[in-house]
Amino acid sequence: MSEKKTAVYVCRGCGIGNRLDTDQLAKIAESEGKCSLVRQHDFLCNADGVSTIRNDIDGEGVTHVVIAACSRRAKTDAFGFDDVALGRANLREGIIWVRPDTEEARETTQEMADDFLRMACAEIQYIKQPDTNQNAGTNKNILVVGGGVSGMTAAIEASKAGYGILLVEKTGQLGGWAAKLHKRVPDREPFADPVDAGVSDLVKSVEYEKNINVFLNSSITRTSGAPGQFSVDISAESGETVTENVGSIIQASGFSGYDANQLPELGYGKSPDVIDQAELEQLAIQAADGPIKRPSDGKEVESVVFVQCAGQRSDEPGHLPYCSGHCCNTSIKQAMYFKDANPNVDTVVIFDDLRTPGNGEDFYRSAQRKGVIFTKGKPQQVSPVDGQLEVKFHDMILNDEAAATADLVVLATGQIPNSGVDIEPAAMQEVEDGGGESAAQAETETREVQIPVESILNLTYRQGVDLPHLRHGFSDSHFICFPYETQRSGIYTCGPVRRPMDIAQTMEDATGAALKSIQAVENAVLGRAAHPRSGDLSFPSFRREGCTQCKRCTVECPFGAIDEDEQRYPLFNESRCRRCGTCMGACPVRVISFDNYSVDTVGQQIKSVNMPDEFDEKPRILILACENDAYPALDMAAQQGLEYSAFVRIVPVRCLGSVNTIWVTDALNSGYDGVMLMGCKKGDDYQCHFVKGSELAHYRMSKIDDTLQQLQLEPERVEIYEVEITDIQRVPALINEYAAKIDEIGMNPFKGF
Amino acid sequence: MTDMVATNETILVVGGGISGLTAALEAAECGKNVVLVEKNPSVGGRVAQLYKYFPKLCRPSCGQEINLRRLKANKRIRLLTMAEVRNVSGTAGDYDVSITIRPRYVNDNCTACGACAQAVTTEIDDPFNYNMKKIKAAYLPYNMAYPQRYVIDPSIVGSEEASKAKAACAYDAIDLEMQEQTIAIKAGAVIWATGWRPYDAAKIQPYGYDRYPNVITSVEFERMMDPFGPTGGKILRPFDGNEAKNIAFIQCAGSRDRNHLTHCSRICCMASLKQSTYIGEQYSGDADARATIYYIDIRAIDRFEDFYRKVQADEKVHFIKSKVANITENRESGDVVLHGVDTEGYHRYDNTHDLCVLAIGMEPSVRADQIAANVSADVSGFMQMDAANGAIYGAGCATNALDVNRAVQSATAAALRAIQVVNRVSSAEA
Amino acid sequence: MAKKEYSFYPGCSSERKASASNYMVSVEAMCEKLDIKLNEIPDWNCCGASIGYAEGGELPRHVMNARNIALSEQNNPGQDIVATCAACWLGAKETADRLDACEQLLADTKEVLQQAGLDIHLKNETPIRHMVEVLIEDIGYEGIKEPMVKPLEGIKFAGYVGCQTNRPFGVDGESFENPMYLDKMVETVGGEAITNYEKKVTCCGGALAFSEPEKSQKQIKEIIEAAYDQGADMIVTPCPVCQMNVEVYQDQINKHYGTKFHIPVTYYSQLLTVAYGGSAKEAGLNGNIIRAKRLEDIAAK
Amino acid sequence: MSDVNTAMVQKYRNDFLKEVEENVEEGHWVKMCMQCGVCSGSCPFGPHWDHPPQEIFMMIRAGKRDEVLTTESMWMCTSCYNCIVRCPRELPITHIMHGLANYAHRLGIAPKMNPTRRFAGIFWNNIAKTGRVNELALSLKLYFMDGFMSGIKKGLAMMSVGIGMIKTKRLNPFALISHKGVKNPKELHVLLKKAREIEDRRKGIAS
Repeated sequence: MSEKKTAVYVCRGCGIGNRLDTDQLAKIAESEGKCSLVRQHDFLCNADGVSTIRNDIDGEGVTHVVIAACSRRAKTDAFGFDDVALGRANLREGIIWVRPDTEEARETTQEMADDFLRMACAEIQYIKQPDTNQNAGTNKNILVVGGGVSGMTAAIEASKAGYGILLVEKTGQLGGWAAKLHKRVPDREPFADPVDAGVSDLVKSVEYEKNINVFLNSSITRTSGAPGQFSVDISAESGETVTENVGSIIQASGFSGYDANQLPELGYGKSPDVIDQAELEQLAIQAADGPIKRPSDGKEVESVVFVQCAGQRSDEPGHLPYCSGHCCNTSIKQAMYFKDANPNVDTVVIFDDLRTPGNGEDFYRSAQRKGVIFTKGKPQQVSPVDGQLEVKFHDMILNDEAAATADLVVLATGQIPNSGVDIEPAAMQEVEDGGGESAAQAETETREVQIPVESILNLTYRQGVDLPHLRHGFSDSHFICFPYETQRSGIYTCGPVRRPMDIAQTMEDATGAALKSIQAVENAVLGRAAHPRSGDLSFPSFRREGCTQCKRCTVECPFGAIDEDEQRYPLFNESRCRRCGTCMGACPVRVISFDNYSVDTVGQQIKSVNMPDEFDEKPRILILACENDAYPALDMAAQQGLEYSAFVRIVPVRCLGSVNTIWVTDALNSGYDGVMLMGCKKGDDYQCHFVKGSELAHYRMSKIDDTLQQLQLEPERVEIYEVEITDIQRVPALINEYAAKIDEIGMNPFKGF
Repeated sequence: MTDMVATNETILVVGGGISGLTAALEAAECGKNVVLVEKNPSVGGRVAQLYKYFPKLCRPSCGQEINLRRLKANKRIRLLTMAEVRNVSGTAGDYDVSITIRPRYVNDNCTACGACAQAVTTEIDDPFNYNMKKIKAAYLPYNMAYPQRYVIDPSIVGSEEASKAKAACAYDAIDLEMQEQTIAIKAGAVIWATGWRPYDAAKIQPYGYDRYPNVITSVEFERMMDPFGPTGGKILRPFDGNEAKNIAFIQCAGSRDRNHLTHCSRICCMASLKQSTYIGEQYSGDADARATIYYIDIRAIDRFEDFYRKVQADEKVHFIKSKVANITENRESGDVVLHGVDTEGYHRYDNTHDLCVLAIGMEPSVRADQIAANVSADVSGFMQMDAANGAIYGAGCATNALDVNRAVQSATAAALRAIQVVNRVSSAEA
Repeated sequence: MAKKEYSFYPGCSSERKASASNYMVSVEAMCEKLDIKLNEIPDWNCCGASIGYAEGGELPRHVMNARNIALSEQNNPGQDIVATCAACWLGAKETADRLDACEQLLADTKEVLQQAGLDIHLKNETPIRHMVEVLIEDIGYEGIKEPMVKPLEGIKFAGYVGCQTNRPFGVDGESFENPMYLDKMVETVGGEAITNYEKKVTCCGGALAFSEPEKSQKQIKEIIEAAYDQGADMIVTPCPVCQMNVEVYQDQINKHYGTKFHIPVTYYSQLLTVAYGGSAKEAGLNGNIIRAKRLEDIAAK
Repeated sequence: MSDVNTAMVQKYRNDFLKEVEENVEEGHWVKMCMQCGVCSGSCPFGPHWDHPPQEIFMMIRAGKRDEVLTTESMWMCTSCYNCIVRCPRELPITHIMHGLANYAHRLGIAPKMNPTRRFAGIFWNNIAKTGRVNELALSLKLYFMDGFMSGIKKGLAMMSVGIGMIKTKRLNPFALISHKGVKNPKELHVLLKKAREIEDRRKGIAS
């Protein structure tokens, strides 16, 4: 890149010109901001203003641009110059819209603007247009782990888009659970009868797609690398292992059936005629649309009872707390097996809530039409009684104790995800310890107390061998708007390993996951970040010589992007990185930085503000605001014309996780009277888009108290808040309350030192 | 956001709700060119009108902010607002699409400074708030509206008011001469994401939505919770503006019913469970505040069950297994009286409530058998996958009654199906 | 307006000296003014009424109605069957629907009718309609207004539609819970309608008036109470069963509940007849046990 | 009659639902109930039912034959059709109730003294006799169904009503002699007899 040239553009539109002394701002830019080119414009975002900037870039060789106008969230089309380093000083939403247009307010408002401009100039000096990552991978093939419906679908769909697929299945054949089904629940009009499971068709298309390379009787024994450059060991039962390179990974490891032996009260194990839904499918396949015979003596079944929610939706030890979603429709389908073969077979479904969402309702009606009886009841006991089975249950409608006798009882048991090893306990442990030596040991401890589970991916990642689990062992996204959000970049799960699912949902899900895996490789080869900072070309770099190997970064990275090399130095896998800056915030010696976001880009802004001395009675409050939620809330407060204190100086941060405590201590040292950190909700239902950012910030700030005590500063000088994007009224209120509090406790004694 | 030219390798996405937005972004972030068509003045769709999401009770605008940032940053997406697809003709990989664009009367000079709104006095119904509120006839549809650009309502164009607005604009952003225009574009594949609409509650006559002010729909209740909504974030009874504390929720309002929608709308159970927590949120510690949920089956499938159990544990929330027979009104107090039988033991009830919220059913906002292209529809009017659809793929609630999470999955899947087609086109042309 | 002709099924209660004879009188006068010609189905029989099920069962009940339909098809071919009594209309329409829906039932019915040398075609060859449908759909509100010479000014009517005129068939485009046509009719002829009359479609318990009097009279009490509460001068209804029940038991209800009910219960046809300038006698007002004084006054003007 | 009942018990053993589907008017709809309870909540006489319609459907499914056929509940139906128009599954509930009542009556196990059952009988015979209702005969018959004295009592109680009707020419005091029905009642009797035969044959009720 040619030598650096910074230009500042001060807009006078939207009332900025009337409310602020823009000449003074221009002067500040020239003198203090050391900007060679400074222009004012009455309407910067119009065609003329934009072309002025464009010409300076093309003609004057401007490389760094500061736009002093509206919020960075506004007018992004006009100001979208992505070939230069860009900074925005928020004079509109950040200042004039939140300040009263009065004489007495004029001075403080102008000071606010002066500082915002200083901050923008300071920041731009330390921003570099990111270089393209030298270590970006180039492999666009996709590994699919699991040969069931979800795996095959993902493989086929990705292959149809022209990508090479490695499909690894641990058994000897493709098909998974669905291959063991007689038929499946219908997914289209008229939603009336069971339909062909369609597995053979899937298998055919897998064979047909020449881009798909299938490995049977194989599993993944090692996975390392990053999007665009994963390296995986695929080991066959035979013992031989091949190493393959892929660009991204889809984990379609499916589910295991719940072990009905844990339900003796429902007669399982006491009579061969008490079976689960999977076993009924086998009987149905044997019957081949003819009469289904019961296991005990091969007698044709004349009456069958389906017990819903068997070992599910229950707190009892060994039961599943959740609902497996598909079982109601599955029992309806299976009842139809009987009715379609012989309408005289008594089929009773005992349910609590019948859950057939969407067009499942049509399927439910169809079953009723066929004479399937649905009884709302709570099953209590199933026991063999002279050659038959007696199902004792509480009839919730007639409100009495009832019993049904049947030749066969089918238990609707649940799905348990094959999500591999639960790495969370270890990880949590480390966060509490703040990383360090105890980490490894904590990990092993928790491993020991765990029931041994086979790892699915055997990741060589420092943070564990499998994907983090969300709840009840499912490896799902935590986000409602972003179902494919993953904490291991380039690795996506799909199908029942994410959430209990039926076949139709699974196929939809697998197709979605296939897209994300394609997106991952396409971005990886360009060195671009994946969601939520999609398109970001920056990546973390660190000064090895300064590093103390404390491992905080490797422990705290929410995405397991950082490993350790043989000398236990952090090993950054740029393509796994999501650019949240959590590592940067974690580093006690501040050796980690991004080209466009670093300890300096923020630190220098903080230092750049003009600090009035103690007797001016003009406190300065630093606000570090999460750019995803708190900062937009501030913008929208401005839109609503809500006012807040002129003493705040606001710096948007990528995530509170990126906040390095040095910023806070420096701020206090340089005379700020208080620091407000505004981040997202933490805890179980956290809303931080980088998982732990807000939580880590709270943890770090709790540690900062000691420092404050050493400096003999009140703990109130640093406050951290959980702010939602909708806190449009609350945020200004928080600010004003805090300003008042600072007023109470008085000025920071360190001013002027 | 650009004005790139559409070709056979372009993907057309119809609908700028969360499904369409997702489909467009996911495809564009795979390097595909996308034209995104939205009939309203801004993107966001129904989720933008929600207060919280179940089961996390997080804020829809939080995810929207991220999607908007992705949209603003992406040069491969061309967004057309106030635009509707009139016709789609052709075959997979080669579609001709005609799109009409209604005049916004505001060009992209607009800085969203709001001067026009201050100048105008005429007020119109606010569709964003289901017409429970009035807004100026020069307006920004909502706080996070994108494009962040005002709209002049056609009703004032040609009037004194319009010229007042024009005069107030310092940036020559108001163009009252704008006309409706029809444009023709090419597309290789189409993603149909026109979403859902609430079933017409007035048709559910026994519940008297058209007769009793204190019978409202779940979508209207959602708007009440917004601090910038029609009631300033309070739960107020339309009858007298008093706070409603004893609130009834009626499930399957229009769903699972041969007189209305035969399908189950899937989301309504979770929506009411979610909304029952609003009551705790507004009246925490208030013994009089209670929610009563009248249901047939609570359909909180998979991990949603966790949320159901959480709500069941809340002593403010009561469940009655009953389809309410009918509602009457106390003329003096405006209270609504729900009549029916608790089917668990057959106890008759005539329960008085401050407010009744109908968990209203979901129907496709455009029936697939009525869209401007030839696609297969199921009996409820949702688009169903079919070879005959060519490269027109449904996404989100245009294909089924879905919650947000499933809608986004569906949209992501649709994006890949579209990509498969345009990739075939490009490899053929390469 | 060209003369409209219909095949008319009057029903038992409308016979001379039967409980709804005055209804019949007013219907005749009304049709006269509206230029409607009613051709009575020769030798029609009772519809069996809803209560008929208990002893009559399914097929015999349908046969009763099928016979009427057959007679109409035979003697008044091509004419819609029109009934003035809710029960008659419902019974006939129900039979037509069921026989059209169920081949077995149709075959059996045909077999039975043969005994009387009758046959039945159905398939909606002769639609079975209520007189109010004829007024609303064939004449239209405009047409209803046309002959009006004496608007029923100042009289407040509680329009009591009742059950069977309203359910399960009802009138096209009207709601089961809140039908508006009766109110519209009242307003059309200048009366004041209590459009949100609470008990509009509440059952009067007519079917059980004899067997479970105290239960049905409780229903009636509420119906009348609501009418008073909402300031009605009189009740108007399209149904002879409703009319009779709501009118004739008021004394007994007063005795039982200590109320002072004395509210006239009229037929829409009486309203129209009076509005059209008909005399009290033509309007059958002399047939009301509780005299509709204010209507009579207008008629006398 | 009750031997017909035992015959039915024999025939259907414990499958009461099947019996209802085959022998009761619209009985095949019973299985379609989705247990929402809207019918029960909609019935104007609901409070007087021992078992509201939905419960009856559930009892049928649960095989509670005697409870269902001997209950007075169905006899409370006023044929107001509220249940039918509100039922989300379009069950013809009114007709099913009628059918059940009729079936119980035909089997001879319906509650003997239920007034509606008795009135219904009187009413049907009244219309079947001449083809049209004879309102006077009907009311008199009704009052005297419990014997002469109580008849006089009820008659007196209803006197005012009767007088009012006569005064307004809405009740014919001489109808006992002067009432006319259809031209050829005999023919009608033939039809009804034939209809009854066929129905009994279909339902396997020998009479």
